[in-house]
Amino acid sequence: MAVREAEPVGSLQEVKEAGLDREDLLGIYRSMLITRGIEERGHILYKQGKIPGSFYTGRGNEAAAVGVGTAMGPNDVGTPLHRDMGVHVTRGVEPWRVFAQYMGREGGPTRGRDGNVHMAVAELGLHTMVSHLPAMLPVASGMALAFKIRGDRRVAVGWFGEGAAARGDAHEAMNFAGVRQLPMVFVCDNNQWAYSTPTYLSYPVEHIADRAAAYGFEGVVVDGTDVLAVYREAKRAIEKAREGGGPTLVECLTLRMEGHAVHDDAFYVPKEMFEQWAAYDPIERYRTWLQNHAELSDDEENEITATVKRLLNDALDRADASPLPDPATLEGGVFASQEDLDTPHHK
Amino acid sequence: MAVREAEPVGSLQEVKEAGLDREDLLGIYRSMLITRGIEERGHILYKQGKIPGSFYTGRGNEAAAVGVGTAMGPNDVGTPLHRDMGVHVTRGVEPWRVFAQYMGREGGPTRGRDGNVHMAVAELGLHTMVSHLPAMLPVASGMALAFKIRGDRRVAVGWFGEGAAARGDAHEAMNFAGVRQLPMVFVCDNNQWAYSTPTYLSYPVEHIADRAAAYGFEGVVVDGTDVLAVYREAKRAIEKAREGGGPTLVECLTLRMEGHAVHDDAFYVPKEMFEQWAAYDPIERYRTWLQNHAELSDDEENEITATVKRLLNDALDRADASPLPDPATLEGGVFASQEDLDTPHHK
Amino acid sequence: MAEMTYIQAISDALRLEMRRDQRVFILGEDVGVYGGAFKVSLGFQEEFGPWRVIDTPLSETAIVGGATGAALMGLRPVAEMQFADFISCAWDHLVTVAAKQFFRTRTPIPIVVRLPSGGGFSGGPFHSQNPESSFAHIPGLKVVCPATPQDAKGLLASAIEDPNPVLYFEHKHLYRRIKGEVPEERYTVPFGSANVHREGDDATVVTWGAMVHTATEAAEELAKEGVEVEVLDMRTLVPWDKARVLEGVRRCSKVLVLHEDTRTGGFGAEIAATIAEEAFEDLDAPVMRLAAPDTPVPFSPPLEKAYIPQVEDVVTALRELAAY
Amino acid sequence: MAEMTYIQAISDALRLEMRRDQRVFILGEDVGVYGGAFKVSLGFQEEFGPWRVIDTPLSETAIVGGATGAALMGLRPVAEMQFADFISCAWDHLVTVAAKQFFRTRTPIPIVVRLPSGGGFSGGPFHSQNPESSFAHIPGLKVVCPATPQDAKGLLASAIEDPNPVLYFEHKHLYRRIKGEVPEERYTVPFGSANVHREGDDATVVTWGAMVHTATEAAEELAKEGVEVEVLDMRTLVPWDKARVLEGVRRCSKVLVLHEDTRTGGFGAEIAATIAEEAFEDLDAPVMRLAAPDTPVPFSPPLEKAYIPQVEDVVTALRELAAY
Ligand SMILES: Cc1ncc(C[n+]2csc(CCOP(=O)(O)OP(=O)(O)O)c2C)c(N)n1
Ligand SMILES: Cc1ncc(C[n+]2csc(CCOP(=O)(O)OP(=O)(O)O)c2C)c(N)n1
Ligand SMILES: [Mg+2]
Ligand SMILES: [Mg+2]
Repeated sequence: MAVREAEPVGSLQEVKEAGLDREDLLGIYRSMLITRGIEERGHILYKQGKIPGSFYTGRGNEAAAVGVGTAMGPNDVGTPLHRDMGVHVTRGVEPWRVFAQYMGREGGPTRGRDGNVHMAVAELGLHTMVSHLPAMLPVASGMALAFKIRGDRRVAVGWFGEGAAARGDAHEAMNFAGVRQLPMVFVCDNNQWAYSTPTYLSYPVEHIADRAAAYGFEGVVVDGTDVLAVYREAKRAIEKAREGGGPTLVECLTLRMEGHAVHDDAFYVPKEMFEQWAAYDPIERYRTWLQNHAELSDDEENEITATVKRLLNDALDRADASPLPDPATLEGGVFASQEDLDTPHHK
Repeated sequence: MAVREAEPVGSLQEVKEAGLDREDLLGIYRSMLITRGIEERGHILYKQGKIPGSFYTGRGNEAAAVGVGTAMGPNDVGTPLHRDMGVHVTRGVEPWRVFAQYMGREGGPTRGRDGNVHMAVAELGLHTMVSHLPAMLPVASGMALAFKIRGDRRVAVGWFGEGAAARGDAHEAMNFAGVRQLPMVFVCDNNQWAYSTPTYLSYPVEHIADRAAAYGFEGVVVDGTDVLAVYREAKRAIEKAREGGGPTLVECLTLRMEGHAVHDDAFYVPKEMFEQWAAYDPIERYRTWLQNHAELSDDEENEITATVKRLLNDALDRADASPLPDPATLEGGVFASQEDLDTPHHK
Repeated sequence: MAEMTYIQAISDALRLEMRRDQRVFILGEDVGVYGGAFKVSLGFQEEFGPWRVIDTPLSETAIVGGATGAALMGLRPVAEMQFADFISCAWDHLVTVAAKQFFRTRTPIPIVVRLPSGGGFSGGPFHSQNPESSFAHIPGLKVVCPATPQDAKGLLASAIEDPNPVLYFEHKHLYRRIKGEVPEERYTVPFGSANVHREGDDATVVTWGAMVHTATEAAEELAKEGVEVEVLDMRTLVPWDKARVLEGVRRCSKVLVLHEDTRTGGFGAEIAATIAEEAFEDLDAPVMRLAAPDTPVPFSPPLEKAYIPQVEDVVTALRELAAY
Repeated sequence: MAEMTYIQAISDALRLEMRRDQRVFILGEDVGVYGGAFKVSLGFQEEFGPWRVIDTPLSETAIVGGATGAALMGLRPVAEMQFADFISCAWDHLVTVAAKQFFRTRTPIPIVVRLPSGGGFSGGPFHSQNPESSFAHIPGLKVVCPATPQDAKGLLASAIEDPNPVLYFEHKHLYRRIKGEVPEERYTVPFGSANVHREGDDATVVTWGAMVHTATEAAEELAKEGVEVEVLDMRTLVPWDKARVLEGVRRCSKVLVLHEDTRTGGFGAEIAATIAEEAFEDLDAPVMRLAAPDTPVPFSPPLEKAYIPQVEDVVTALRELAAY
């Protein structure tokens, strides 16, 4: 089974067929702006000393994240990673909670227990990553297993980087999902670097998607800066999984447009590489598409931009008003009690 | 890169080209007989209550093990498993030490510290397996890495079962070996069962060798009951690795002709499967080949059989004379001291 | 009541839980047609179908990680390790994901991992280990070590009901050796409550798992000499019944902490250290520990016998303690 | 002598070992061009070439398992974990293969795994852990926890020379904070020999890693009150210097065992239990333990401060002990 390389999305017609109306298209644009806005402001907060620890962004990956997030159904679940802020945003996490998370406040999804993008809101179908990559892939396959056991028409999406694809967890999850034909989609954020490690030192084949054949399912490589192409491929894979067609590996090719984290100037990335990929900024690319194909007017755009700006300003204020956690609460929360199980997402 | 399915070996000429003379051919026969003899006698010892713990054999896998063992060069190394007694035998382990190992005696390679086929003689280039499968694959890749670093013209052979192929260790080792083009051969003993688990519940593709493509190297499936075909394919892979051609995955297809271990009657294996594969007994098959192509006479055969019998009888006696370990020595041997490093195999 | 072996009690508990709660399912290597390496789930696949008794590939990470994911989706997975030793292959998923998830994000992970553990039959270094101490050190994991058929059944029900990751260590050497009267209906045994396996006032032995029986045999020996030893079966290590242990110390003033796992850094150290810290004034003798020496579990019978604490070893230790 | 930070001392030791012994090589994630996440091997690839400073894929199992194999072939691998936390992904290879191989088959596994560990800078649950206790419980592994630049250098040389698997825990919070005079030439610091970091007779604090400095600051506080506290830096946990600890107990009669890892089942329990067992008569007060509470390492500064033992916490504990 050869890897399929997905075509870019050309026309409005195509997207309509894939199930998106104009409102959706603008929603996608808004999500991408919010995603980048959160991370840009986070960067400033970090420089201001308001964010403890380290700080990671997904610059360059906004389209890949928002595209997949948009393709997920309301009851689908997933385990997004540190480049996937767009997934959280698309699924509806309130930006103030992200800032509160960054700043270690009570209002963040982990209430200051964990930091940076180690967070998710289970009610929105997202489950919190751990640092250890890609440990959430076996977990996501277990979610898909639960759906299969119960006969739910739900799909689990598991993310991993092209670097973390080298770890055994990726293999065990894919093999298990393949054997049991689980309703699952594996999304590889291939941003061409794993910290300072280039792809040829991470894997010896052309595409990570080449691996899918080793697990008996389909692999597809998509341009991760083309939000609509990502959406289309993710949608296809998700609906295939929902219909009992088993897993798909969707590889989104991008470039990590910043260092690994805020402390890293990425000196090891060739300058030309950055220059080349700067021409494919996912947001600019999509804005142009909207202008050309969906009649995005300047007024409309300005309004969206302004709304996003207001949203983020308010979010920052609200996050800053959220208290730091009380040290007296530190020891209480290691073990769950029965009541903690009776939550809607735990179904 | 598609998997190659290896042809059976037909003629004496072919084997000569692959580097075996008649003496070698008879040596292979002898090794196969010793291998089966050790395990058959082990079985009896077990039933007599002389072997503590459990007992495993590689019945049906003699050709695969002896074939690969024969293809290895004198300075090559490997990490054979519980179906690979033939590798130890071919590399020259003295049978009495195997019996001593089975019986937990001082004379066994692990001196009673470990049991059954958890043993190897490092001086012969073999390194002891652990139970945890396939943990020795990353270890074998590290051996190959050492050769690459030093520029040694040596090759490391790592074995794994088709069941254990599901574990992350297999993936990490193959990916690393692929990225670094290590001088290594991965040998899959595919005996179609992992304990009671059939292949379709272990992996979702036709051949384990299909996986090689995911790591950028060649995969080949060979009939594991055809000792000469196994030899030829292993030799090709080993010499390729030696010449800098990187890893190969050689999958030897057999049937595990007994239960997983002595306690298991293999009720879950369809009877027809056993019947079908009984026709391909590796030893009988090879004997017939020797008669047809290498003029093996009855006299010659009888002599070989008699020698093997004597060897094993003597081995049993010698093993039985080996003392049980002294409990007073239990605590001494956990940590190595400097002198323990100055051994020839540690080079 | 019915007489059951320890292993029958485990099967029984599992069957009852699966009958009463659709969310409970089993996954592991060879648990289906084969019924698991020790036949705990023999016949379960017929009764519950192939999607509640799932044969997995040989993938401990996929098993434990998969159980974690299924639990997040509301199921109650009971994962089987073929031998407790193989849990080392899923260590990361337990300590990194399952143990920390609730603290971090308040989504509980109600999973049970069944772990056939312990030595005594020449299983060698990889089929005999008692790795409970390693896990008891990790905040967020519960650790259960039943010693009797009654507790095996009741503690497994509690484990499945518990909203947290529970490591359930079932001692292989008790499987068919230990029998007892077990209620036929479902019941639970609470975590964190030690059981007085044998009464006594002269010294208390704090122990768990197979060593409960070793200690009891030793106590019977001592009784012949007029020394009455209490045997406290901890039953669970996380949580552990500190109050009851300290009470035993208060009453007996002499204590032996006994376990089958290796000595250095074993959970016995935690118990001994706690006693030394919180019952210092009650002690008439040093807190004594008896455990396996710091080596892998050896295969050969004379070595294994020297390795696992034997009745004689406990007797000797208790005599020494009594004489202090 | 040269003034070096703790992290410079580590680089220095590694560089000297690589210069004097061709068999020594480094492998790990981003150790090459990038010089490792903390820049310990910055410039090494230029000096030693790409085959002695090997960037691996993100594969902890391949790293540690691979190091094991290379060691079996006569090399001296020094593996770097990007953070100590990630060693959980190679747990199996350490405890199953490396730790047990020599006992089983007498082929030594001379590997070093470098583990940047410890908290204090909001690294959160996965970039702050101190997992040394988990490994100290496994027979066959050596565990090293330097607290000063001098020891960091000398212990790393010893670790590389040692014919066994050695876990070298380097505390990230000491990297650039702690400086000291370090001999420029190569030297070794023996394993199993505690260092008196501060002298005193009224109580002894047994500790290691970053806590040595916390304890010393606390001792300075106490000194103002006329209480002189000994600070014993264990330097290595396997082997640990029991004789020196017991001597401290004998002399001071009061002891505080302090560590940054979580309390229950931490290595402090082993030390406290040993003291309780072997120096019972020498004690004037219960053996006290101070450690992190049994939770994951929290991210947010006020929580992390409450989590990691602070100077004030040690002062309070020592006052309590002094008053007993
Ligand atoms: C098991 C594990 N080892 C090491 C790390 C440290 N680390 C964090 S991100 C990273 C690189 C990840 O690369 P990739 O998977 O490509 O994801 P990216 O960051 O590029 O999105 C590394 C090595 C980790 N998080 N997990
Ligand atoms: C990590 C691990 N999990 C479980 C086991 C228990 N076990 C021993 S052999 C075996 C089946 C192995 O199957 P395969 O790899 O096909 O090898 P075979 O025994 O068929 O040669 C299992 C599950 C093990 N040895 N290691
Ligand atoms: Mg990447
Ligand atoms: Mg098999």
